[in-house]
Amino acid sequence: MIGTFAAIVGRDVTLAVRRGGDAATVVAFFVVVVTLFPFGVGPEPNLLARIAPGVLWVAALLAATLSLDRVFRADLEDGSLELLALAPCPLVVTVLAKVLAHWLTTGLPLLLAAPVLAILLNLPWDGFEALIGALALGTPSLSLIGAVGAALTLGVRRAGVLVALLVLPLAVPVLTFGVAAIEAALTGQTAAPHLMILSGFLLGALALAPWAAAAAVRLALD
Amino acid sequence: MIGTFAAIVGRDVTLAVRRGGDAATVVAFFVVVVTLFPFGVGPEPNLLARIAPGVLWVAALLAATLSLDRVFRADLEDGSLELLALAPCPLVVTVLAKVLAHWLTTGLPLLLAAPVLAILLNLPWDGFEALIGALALGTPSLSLIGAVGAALTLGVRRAGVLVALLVLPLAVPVLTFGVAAIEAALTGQTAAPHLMILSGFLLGALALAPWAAAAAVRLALD
Amino acid sequence: MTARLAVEGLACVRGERRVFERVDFALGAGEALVLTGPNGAGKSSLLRTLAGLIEPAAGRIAWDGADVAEDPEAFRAQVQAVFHADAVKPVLTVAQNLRFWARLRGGDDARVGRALERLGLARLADVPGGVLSAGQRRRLALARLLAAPAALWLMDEPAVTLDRDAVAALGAAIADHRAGGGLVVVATHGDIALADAHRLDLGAARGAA
Amino acid sequence: MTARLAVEGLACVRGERRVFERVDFALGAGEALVLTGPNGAGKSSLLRTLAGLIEPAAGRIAWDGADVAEDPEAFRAQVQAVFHADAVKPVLTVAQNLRFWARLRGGDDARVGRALERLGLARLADVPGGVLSAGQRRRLALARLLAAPAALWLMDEPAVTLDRDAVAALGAAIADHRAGGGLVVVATHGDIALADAHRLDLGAARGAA
Amino acid sequence: MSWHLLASPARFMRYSERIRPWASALALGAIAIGLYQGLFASPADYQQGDTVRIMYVHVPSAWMALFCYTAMAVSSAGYLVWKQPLAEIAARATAPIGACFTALALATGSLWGKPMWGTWWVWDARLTSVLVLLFLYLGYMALADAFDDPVKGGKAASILALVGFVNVPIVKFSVDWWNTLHQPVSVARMDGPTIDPAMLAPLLIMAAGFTLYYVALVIVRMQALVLERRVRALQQVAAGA
Ligand code: HEM
Ligand SMILES: Nc1ncnc2c1ncn2[C@@H]1O[C@H](COP(=O)(O)OP(=O)(O)OP(=O)(O)O)[C@@H](O)[C@H]1O
Ligand SMILES: Nc1ncnc2c1ncn2[C@@H]1O[C@H](COP(=O)(O)OP(=O)(O)OP(=O)(O)O)[C@@H](O)[C@H]1O
Ligand SMILES: [Mg+2]
Ligand SMILES: [Mg+2]
Repeated sequence: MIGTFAAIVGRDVTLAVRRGGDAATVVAFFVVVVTLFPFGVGPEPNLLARIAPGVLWVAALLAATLSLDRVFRADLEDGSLELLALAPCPLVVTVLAKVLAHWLTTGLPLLLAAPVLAILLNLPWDGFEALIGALALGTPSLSLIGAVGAALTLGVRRAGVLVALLVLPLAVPVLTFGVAAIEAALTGQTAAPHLMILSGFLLGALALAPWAAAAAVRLALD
Repeated sequence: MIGTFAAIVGRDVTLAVRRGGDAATVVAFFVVVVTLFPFGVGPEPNLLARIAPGVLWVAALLAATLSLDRVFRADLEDGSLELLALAPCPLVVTVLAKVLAHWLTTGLPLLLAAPVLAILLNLPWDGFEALIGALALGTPSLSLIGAVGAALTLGVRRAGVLVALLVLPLAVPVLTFGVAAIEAALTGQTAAPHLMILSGFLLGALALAPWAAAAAVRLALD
Repeated sequence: MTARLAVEGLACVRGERRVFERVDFALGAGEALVLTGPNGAGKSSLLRTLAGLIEPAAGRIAWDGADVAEDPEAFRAQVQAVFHADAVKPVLTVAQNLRFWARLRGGDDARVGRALERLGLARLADVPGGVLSAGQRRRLALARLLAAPAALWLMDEPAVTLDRDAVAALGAAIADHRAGGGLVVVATHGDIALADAHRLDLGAARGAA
Repeated sequence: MTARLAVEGLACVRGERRVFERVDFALGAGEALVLTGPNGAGKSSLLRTLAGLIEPAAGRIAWDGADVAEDPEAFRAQVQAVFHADAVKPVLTVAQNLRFWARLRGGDDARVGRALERLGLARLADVPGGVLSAGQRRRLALARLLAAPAALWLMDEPAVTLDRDAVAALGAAIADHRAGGGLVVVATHGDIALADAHRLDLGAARGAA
Repeated sequence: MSWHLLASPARFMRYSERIRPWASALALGAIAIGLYQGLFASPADYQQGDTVRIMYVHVPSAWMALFCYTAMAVSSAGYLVWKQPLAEIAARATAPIGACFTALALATGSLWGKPMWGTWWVWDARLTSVLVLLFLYLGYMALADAFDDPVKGGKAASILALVGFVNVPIVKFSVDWWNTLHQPVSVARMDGPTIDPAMLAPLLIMAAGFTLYYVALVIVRMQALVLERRVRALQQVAAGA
């Protein structure tokens, strides 16, 4: 089972890196979204600093939402998903492996890029620790929630709107607390309670999302 | 040729509406991106008004960039693109039809949604006219530029980064002048010169982009 | 009878690899060419080259005596093709799928109806493409040929996944097309038989192994 | 010889439509079942039901006497399948594609090498999946069966787009598999012949027309 | 209520037809009395004046919004675990009703917010989570209808209903977990309600009325869905499929 898990993670990461369409895009996308803001909003340092946490989080959320759809769908369309579902390991494990691969190719690069971008946006130093902590806890939740939305809409005609409609309500709490953590740190308070909530959210998502996503994938293969 | 053009536009619009993956998503996406900002940045009306033009434009740019990829790619993968290339009309016409369909299902809805979202973001009334004018001129350019990027990356391995690298430098001028137009209007100046530049840009894109995209599509079909 | 389609010294390179070279043949009205050869011999590549999707590395393709490279659009108006991929959109119904391709080449709705009828898809006309079985999808791809007029049919293993009835329907359609002066180039591994067709074996030179 | 795979009263509903019902059969070690029927008869649906991808609307599937619904993972460890889609990733090489599927079911690299050899793909091992011809892609899909052990093979029109050599290789592989006690269920329109196989005709009841 | 009691759609049709008129009549009565008492008979608030009367609609509809989602999640679980088709029908029937109650709570809340907080809307935890609740209802309905195959749609939507249930406690406890503009719980408290009995009575009557209204409405919608399903089955037979 661990072998299977590793094999799937390895393959999905390789595919994402090779295809580029998913992995590098996400960082590129993230970087671009964030760098677009100085163009869009104007280069005033104070204003940028003020909106930095929000911009970083919204960009992360978008990057996560926009990329998971393809992971399942490409495998559905070329027949790989049915073979994965036939592998002698529970589908939840497969889903979890895919989520991990997704996080490794979106959440992690994002986490690495975030500090650089935060400098670009003039985020004060006080906020960096909270930013990284919040992203580290929040991005896996986004991958997990995204997987549920992506899987649920695999069998659907009007997939696009639905994914957004399904995933974003669930992701909003992550966004709010992620931002709250950074802003608490910026105003000299402690970010700990917000990070605690994010951890709780992550644990909850970890416990629920893979099952929901696996059930939804089965449904799509019917 | 006009029949062919109309047929392709009609089909692509239908597909986008049916599949949702492209059309309604874009609006949903746009709405969501924009509504995420109050969550992310905090609900201060003045701050929101200040960043409104930038947010609207960045969201529009993202919606355009993220959606055209699928139009060509889906047709490539299921064999439709080669049949389209075999149709007895120049491939440029086909590409142009696809771009128009893309604009109708992304740019136009976006244009319609923008005023509503601008209200949500507290954009002062003075900016509305310029906002709509700038989007009306800017979004077709984005569709055109996006088409080149999407077509170029059809046959390429590491597509993702490339699209971002190719498209965004070209799109940044649209963004800057689009925002500048709105801000000019907000500060009581005239938006006209900025809108002129956007028109010039659109004409340039219209003259160049379809040829580049058509050549790139041919390359991918080889 | 003069040749409508004439191919001389055609060569094809894909990904820096020479797939075939020095291919010559000529087809007059009503004639058919069957392409054979092992997997990877270049049958699909040849068909795609004829369709103008792949640029020939050497040689020329002439239609009614004129090099097709000179007026590719005019040539394309004469050609219909069925390749390996079925080009069926899952969200459009069978009829909508077919109607689009027909419209693109000047076919009308009556013709679309007859094409569906002929390939046994009439009852499925309002079913979304996504629920078709493999053979039904292939039938729909073949129906495209009947839904709009064209002088030259290029077919890449058209009989794949078809049942016996459908293969018979396909055979009859090809025969009718030829009787009306149409040309056919078919790549096949032998699951479809054509009356007095020319044959071109792309040779075991560079098989799959 | 007791039946390893026993199916009783199986029925399948897709999209509120009954595709087949009351399907019964039993296969012992080394036995093969050939599914026939017109396009849309339900061959693929039956194979997918056997694989556990479609939940049966009625009836049961038993492996070695135990209902497979009770321990689906254990049953899946016994099954390998080739459906219509080839599941070849264009950006991975042939060997990488195959190695992944092998690893997923406990096959090793030596086995992968032998499988490629046997289906005539050894020379293409380092070529990306995206440049394969249709038949080469199908060969790769079939190589999956040989790259990891499994008692039951489910094959949906495996010979589609294969050339004569590949069909022969496939026939030999199936014969070997059966000689080793393996079971096979194949859906086909007749392009592949199996020695003394059972047959199940899914009937013309609801053909495509 | 045990699902086994009403397990078969036929039996459901019979029993529900008996309950429906009673539920409708009682709902109308309770709402009429509640509205009269709330709008005319009860005292105005010493701080808020007459605007407090929005409460008699706002609070019960907010409660119903939560109640309906809970009912939907429970039915969905029943469907996924026990494969009880009626449970899925109940969930489907509940969704739009719950969405309406949520929208009503949002609308009345906004109306109330303008005089009380000086703004229609703030992005605080309570309001945001209620908005998320509305999106979840909409997502459920959209997903259930998006499939060509209603059975698949029902299953997918049930999964979503269960996942989305995490939002319910968030709505409920948001006022305790975060300090917001919205006022904290004053009725359903451990240490007894902190609200004047003259206001509490009409509030509870309205709540009862809303609940009965829900029961009546959900029965009607469930009956319609059952019939729709029968029609489809007959059509299928007629089509010879
Ligand atoms: C759009 C804005 C609003 C929304 C979405 C909203 C939502 C809710 C919800 C969901 C509840 C039920 C809580 C529970 O059961 O624990 C509730 C209760 C209540 N709301 Fe609002 N509300 C809004 C605005 C307001 C305003 C402006 C006021 C008055 C200042 C108000 C006063 C109350 C009161 C008094 C309760 C009853 C609390 C209790 O006794 O449990 N709400 N609201
Ligand atoms: N997802 C689906 N929803 C509804 N109906 C479906 C679905 N998939 C297939 N069908 C229908 O079920 C029937 C059986 O399809 P199936 O693919 O099993 O046929 P088949 O025997 O494999 O045909 P072929 O020889 O063409 O491959 C067909 O009529 C098809 O239209
Ligand atoms: N895009 C490509 N780039 C490089 N090589 C390619 C490309 N497409 C195909 N090839 C190679 O060209 C050769 C010919 O492929 P082609 O598809 O024409 O064969 P085919 O005769 O149609 O085979 P089949 O019977 O399997 O369909 C194959 O060896 C294949 O690997
Ligand atoms: Mg081929
Ligand atoms: Mg089939």
